[in-house]
Amino acid sequence: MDLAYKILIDPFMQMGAAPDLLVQTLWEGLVAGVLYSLIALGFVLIFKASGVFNFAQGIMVVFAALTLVGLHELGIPAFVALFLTIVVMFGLAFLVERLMLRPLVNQPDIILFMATFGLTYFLIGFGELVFGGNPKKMIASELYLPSGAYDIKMFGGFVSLQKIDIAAAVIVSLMVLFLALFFQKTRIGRALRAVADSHKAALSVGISLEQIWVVVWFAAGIVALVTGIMWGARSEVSFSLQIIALKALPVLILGGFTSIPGAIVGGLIIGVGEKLGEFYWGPLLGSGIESWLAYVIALVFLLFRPQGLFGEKIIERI
Amino acid sequence: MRVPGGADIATGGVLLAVENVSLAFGGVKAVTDVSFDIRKGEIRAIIGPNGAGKTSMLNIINGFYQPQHGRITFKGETRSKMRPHDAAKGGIARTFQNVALFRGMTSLDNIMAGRTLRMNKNLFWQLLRFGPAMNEEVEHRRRVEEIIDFLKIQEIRRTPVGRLPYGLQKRVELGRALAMEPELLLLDEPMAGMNLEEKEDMSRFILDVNDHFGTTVVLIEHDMGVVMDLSDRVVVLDHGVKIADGTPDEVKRTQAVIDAYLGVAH
Amino acid sequence: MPFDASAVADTFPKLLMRNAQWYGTRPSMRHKDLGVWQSWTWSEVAELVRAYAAGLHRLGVQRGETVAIVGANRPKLYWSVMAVQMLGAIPVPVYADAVAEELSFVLAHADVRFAAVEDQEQIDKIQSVLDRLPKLEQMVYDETRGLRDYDHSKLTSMENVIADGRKALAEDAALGAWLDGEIAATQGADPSIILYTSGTTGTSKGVVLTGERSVRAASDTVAFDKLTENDVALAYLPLAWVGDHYLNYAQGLVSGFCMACPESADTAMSDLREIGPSFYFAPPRTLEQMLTRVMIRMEDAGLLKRKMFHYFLGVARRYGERILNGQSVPLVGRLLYWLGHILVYGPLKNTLGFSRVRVAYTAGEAIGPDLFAFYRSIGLNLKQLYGQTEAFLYITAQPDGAIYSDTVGPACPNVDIRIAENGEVLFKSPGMFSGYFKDDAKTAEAMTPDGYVMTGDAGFFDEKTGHLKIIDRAKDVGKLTDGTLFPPKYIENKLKFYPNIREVVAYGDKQGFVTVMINIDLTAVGSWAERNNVVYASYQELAGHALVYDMIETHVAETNASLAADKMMAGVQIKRFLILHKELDADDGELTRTQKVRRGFIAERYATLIKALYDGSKEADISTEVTFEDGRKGTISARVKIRDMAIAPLPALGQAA
Amino acid sequence: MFYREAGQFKTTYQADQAVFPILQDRIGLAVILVGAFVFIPFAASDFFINVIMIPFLILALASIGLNILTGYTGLLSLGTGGFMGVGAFACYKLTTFFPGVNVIVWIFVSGFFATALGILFGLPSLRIKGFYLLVATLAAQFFLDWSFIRIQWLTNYNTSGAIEVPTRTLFSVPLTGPNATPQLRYLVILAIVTLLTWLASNLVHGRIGRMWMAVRDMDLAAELIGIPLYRTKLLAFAISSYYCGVAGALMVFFWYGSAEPGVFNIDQSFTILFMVIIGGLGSLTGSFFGAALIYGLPIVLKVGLHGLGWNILPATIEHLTFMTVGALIVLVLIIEPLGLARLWQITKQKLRVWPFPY
Repeated sequence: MDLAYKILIDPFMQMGAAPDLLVQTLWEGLVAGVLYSLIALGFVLIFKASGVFNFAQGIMVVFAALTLVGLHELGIPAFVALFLTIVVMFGLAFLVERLMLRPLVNQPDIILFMATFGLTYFLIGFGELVFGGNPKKMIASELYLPSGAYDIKMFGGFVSLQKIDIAAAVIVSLMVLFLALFFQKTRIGRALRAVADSHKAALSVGISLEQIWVVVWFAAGIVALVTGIMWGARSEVSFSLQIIALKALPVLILGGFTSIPGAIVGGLIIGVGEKLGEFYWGPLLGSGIESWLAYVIALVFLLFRPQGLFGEKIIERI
Repeated sequence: MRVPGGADIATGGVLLAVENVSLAFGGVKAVTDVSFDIRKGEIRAIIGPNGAGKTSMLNIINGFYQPQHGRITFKGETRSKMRPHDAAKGGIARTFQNVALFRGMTSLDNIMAGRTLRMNKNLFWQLLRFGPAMNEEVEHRRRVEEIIDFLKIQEIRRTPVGRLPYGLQKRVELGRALAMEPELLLLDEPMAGMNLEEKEDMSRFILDVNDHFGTTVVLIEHDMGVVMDLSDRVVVLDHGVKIADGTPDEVKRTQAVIDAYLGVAH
Repeated sequence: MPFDASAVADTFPKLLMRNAQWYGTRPSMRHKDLGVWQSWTWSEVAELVRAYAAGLHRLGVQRGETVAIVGANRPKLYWSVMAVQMLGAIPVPVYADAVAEELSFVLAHADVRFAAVEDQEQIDKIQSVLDRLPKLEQMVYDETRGLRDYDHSKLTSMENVIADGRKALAEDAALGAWLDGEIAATQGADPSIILYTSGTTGTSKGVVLTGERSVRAASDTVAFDKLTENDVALAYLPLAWVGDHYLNYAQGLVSGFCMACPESADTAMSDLREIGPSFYFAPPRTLEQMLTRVMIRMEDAGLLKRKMFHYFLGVARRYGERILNGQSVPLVGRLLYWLGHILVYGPLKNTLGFSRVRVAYTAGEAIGPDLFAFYRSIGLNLKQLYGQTEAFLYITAQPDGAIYSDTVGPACPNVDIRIAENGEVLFKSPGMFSGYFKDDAKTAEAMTPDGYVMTGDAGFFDEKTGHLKIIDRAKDVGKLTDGTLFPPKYIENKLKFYPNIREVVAYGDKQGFVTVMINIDLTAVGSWAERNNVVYASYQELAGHALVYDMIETHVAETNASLAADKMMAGVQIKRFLILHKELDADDGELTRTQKVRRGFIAERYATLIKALYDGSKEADISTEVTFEDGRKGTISARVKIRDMAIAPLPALGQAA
Repeated sequence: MFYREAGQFKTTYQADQAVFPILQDRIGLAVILVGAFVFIPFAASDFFINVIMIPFLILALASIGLNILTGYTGLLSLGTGGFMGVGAFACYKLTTFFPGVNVIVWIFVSGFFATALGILFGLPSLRIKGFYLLVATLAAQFFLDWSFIRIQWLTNYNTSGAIEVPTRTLFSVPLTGPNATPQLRYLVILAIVTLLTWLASNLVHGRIGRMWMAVRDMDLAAELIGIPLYRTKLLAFAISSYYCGVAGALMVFFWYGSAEPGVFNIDQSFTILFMVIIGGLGSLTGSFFGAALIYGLPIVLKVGLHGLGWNILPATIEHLTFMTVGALIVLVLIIEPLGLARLWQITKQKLRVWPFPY
């Protein structure tokens, strides 16, 4: 009885008792969710266009952020460094296509997926070799990103909203909008969707698969860079993000592997769910449940709706 | 020589009956109110133009799809819902339009896999792999070798099926289905994509299976010549609806068939 | 089984019973069937054959009558031969790939009442000519498959016959005793088997061989090659051919060695590798195909490996034969050969299945010297054998240590050879036939008054070695208009050693010069075409390709050069050649069932081409009727190109010949 | 080239179905076994046994476990580390509760605890497959990893949060703990790994192996020939986790001697997965190859670079290892998606048909 009370009643009592804390927790969850969404967005871009499940998206975030900071440390002005980082991400996309995707064309998806494991490890080693393994500070102010917080009075307490988080939300919205337009309106965007539907169809309208791949990997690289900047501005740039990036997986389960809105909504749900769980139920289990809660949520979700929130029902044909 | 529609057919009881079966995906109707029966020991063909619902019909029979309406009676037992592997247990085997072999395994292992249902030595013996497990393995290997001999695929016994040409893959797939010793064998376009010689071989095998093991065969086939030669009775589907049913000769004379199928395809 | 093993075993059934006592638990037969080598010991075989014989007896098989055996090399068919012989009846094996026409001739001529056949295919064939075989009463078959709906009043499965016999033997002790009596009653002088000749010349004749003579011939060679019950042979050549009956069946029963039957004709090569025989026989054609395949497969190897392969083949050419013959070889040679053995010859022989071969024979037709040397040089103890059906294939054989590629060896033990005035080889031997079945006139024709058999082959004893040299069929050796001796087969064999050339027919008799018609080897040339980006859709297209002609031309030129080097042959160099638009085929009657060319028939069939070869045309049109595999007939026509060849200068003395 | 197979024919299915039908392979295997059981314990240095052989064998065992799941049954898993941890902690708890029972018994028993959890986390495999299933295994990994840290009962409330392996003996000779000799620990591991490999080989060569592979290659067809998908997958989870559990227990008891919970984090899962990929999916031999390569590579790099006279920081070597492993994975997948095992098979085939190229 005591346990049932602790699980089923007590947390809600707490929520009611201190609504300001609840709002704060929700906000924290949404903010974390934005990060997850961004990483998931990178996954979705590549998965949609090439069917490759890019495990390296997480390390690409770290790599992009480190490059930016590293270049700036060499004395290069912030925006020049930003431009150079974009160039580096393009180079990466180009090399990945040339050295990894092209030789593996026509292999089963699972093989390509495993290849991205290889890419992940390579980038970890390479990144640490070049930039060192220590965490770095993001050059947020140099990029004119806001800092500080708005403290809003609410329910007899304060809710603190970091300005950088608000900026992140705005930037993410803009980026999603931009991507949506890109997919709908441009020739390359339409080509990308054609490829997603059928490789053969795409080839028959004269689109080079190689170009497409470079473009989507580059796009994913840009998303990674933005993610890296936002996230770095909140905490610091380190390789531990690698593990956090795995959270994109439950996000994708919720949102579906091919849906951009799904990635966003899924990310927010996971972010909020995780924070609420940790804050209100975590103490019961000795806290730290954040590390696995997202996966369990996704798992439970999977059992009831395997195709995700936005995916279509899968009809298997033989 | 074999006489189509011979003595067996006249006396054989109904093995499987399809009654008023309908199936739709979303709004798309695949099969609408189809009824027909399959008698013991006969070769029954299902023909019809592309998209006529032939493959869907097979998928319904072996439990891969559940029809929304109608019922199926197999060996006198009417069933509402059945999983594919229950169908397998009940004695229904099938092959696929696009060969569905286990590509990472050899021909021998593929056919051995077809015996899974008949092997029952438990995990303990499997771990030791001698005594009962080995005896069982050997006993079933012998049966599988008979099938290999029957289908004349001795020289590809140890070849991974992924490396085989299409015609041989189809033969191995037939072998896997035969290994189940089914009462009812469903063949989905067993001769698609074959050259004349391979088709003749495959026809021979189908007749021999029917003759030698007394297996009832349901077959989907595009080649009209083959259908007319092989089958005892033919069901014709068009857009999911049955438009004719009878012996090849009867069916050939049916106006609806001539309009819907023969007239178009030939 | 009350049987006195020490008594003289002068028939095969007696040998079988003897082996069951001497080698009871040793393997007698193996058959790759259902994936593994099914094996039977001598005592199991003896028991099976006795049961089978009892069953056949109950079916009505009588002493002295003939029983046809139709099918491939399978234990049950060999047992059929044994069981029939056990009853004192005479087995008449027929080639499994014989068309219905040939089959009906043999079955009718031999008056068979019973036939033991392999499967549905053979039954269908026999049933299609049943109206011509009024005497045929009953067929027993091995494979049940596809026969369920057949009328079984005339069909029984061997399985049933054996089971029935076994049951009868168990129930009735008198039957067993009777059977023992039958075995003992059969005399060595009684006919043991009738083998129909393949019919290189006209219709086939039934060669009657007796038990005693067959056993004596086999005993001689078993002793000659020291074969024992520990040896293993692969029976893959037609069961109806004298070679198989002698080398495998007779020698097997005499020595007690184990005879292995391949799974199918397609798998014979891999079965050979698995079983690893110690006694091996192959006609030159098989050896040639094998070498062609070796060379083609090596073409696809990496450069380094290819270089290494050819280097060591060179080493083998230089030293191999001398080492095999026990002659002296410099130390460097021995070392290189040893290295070659590790890197090339050993593995090569192993992949071909020759690792354990102690004695290998080739016979049937002349073997190209280079081909022969190749196998010997890599350490395979290949020897030549000369004989014919009438001699139970037993006239001369090369003894270990005295092998010359251009001779077929000295007379076998107890064989008497004489060369007739016209150069024809005559012999008298322990294994010689007792006559042609139902044809005393032909028998008399084939014999000299003093009891020698005429072989029909021209030959002479080599002065240096004393070994017999066969040039050609006596009647085939012709003369050019200038009187130069023209042995067509000699020329053909020289060309056939090129892997790209599969078949050659040479003409020149009563002509001013020599011309040849060539069949390219589709496997070899096809693989060459692939490497050289030559596109072709059919044999015909490839055969007519200019580049193929160029390639064959160089082969002919080399052959001419080699002919010019020999003063006897310098006059028969090839002046013109063409490449035939279709493959010569036994189904079209162009080859015999043993794959020998039927020169006369071909000359008739391709008369227009031969005319063109001699009238100087640059090309000629031809259309020929062909038989497809399923028996349908069709016509193919083509325009065939003809090329002229330069003639190497004749040595001055050459004119004298 | 060294394969001389002429005359090696089979007269029974039993011989034909043997795992090593070729005589030369059987000889090779015998040589390896004699070398491993006799030569190495006597001739090899403690360093070699401790640093090379013991880790190699244990990692190979874990790879076999994962290979059963991923390579044979086609179910991708990132929970290996977690299942290994379950084995290790179970063994620790068991041997502290019942010190009287021989520790080797507990090693084998602890695998069953991993099996139980493996089945639990394999339950979703009925509904989900492919990348989706990865989530289930990640849930297992992170949940278990978290449990090892949070549930102090598992470490007997040790203040350091780590487990210290107590000394356990067999006939009063120490098997585990600080006083156990490397040779003895090595022999125990070798015996267990050999036994379990033999059992796994029996499984994959029989009915169950065929069922796994059928599910992997084409699950729909597998179902239609009567293979129960769900039970087959769960069996793969169960057996795979058992192997991982035993490997985990061996790792702590016979290799590390003590272990912080972090040992069984996701990186461990990755390492084992890489071993399976590089070694060869669906090959037991490959598991050994993979373990040797991935574990041996850093050692070779370190020794090699030091041998060249370069004085390189350990961290740099670690970075280089990461890069090399990453590049190697991509390279192996490009050259031969089925890994070193397939390469070895091709080489062997080449040797068998030598001098021919195919």
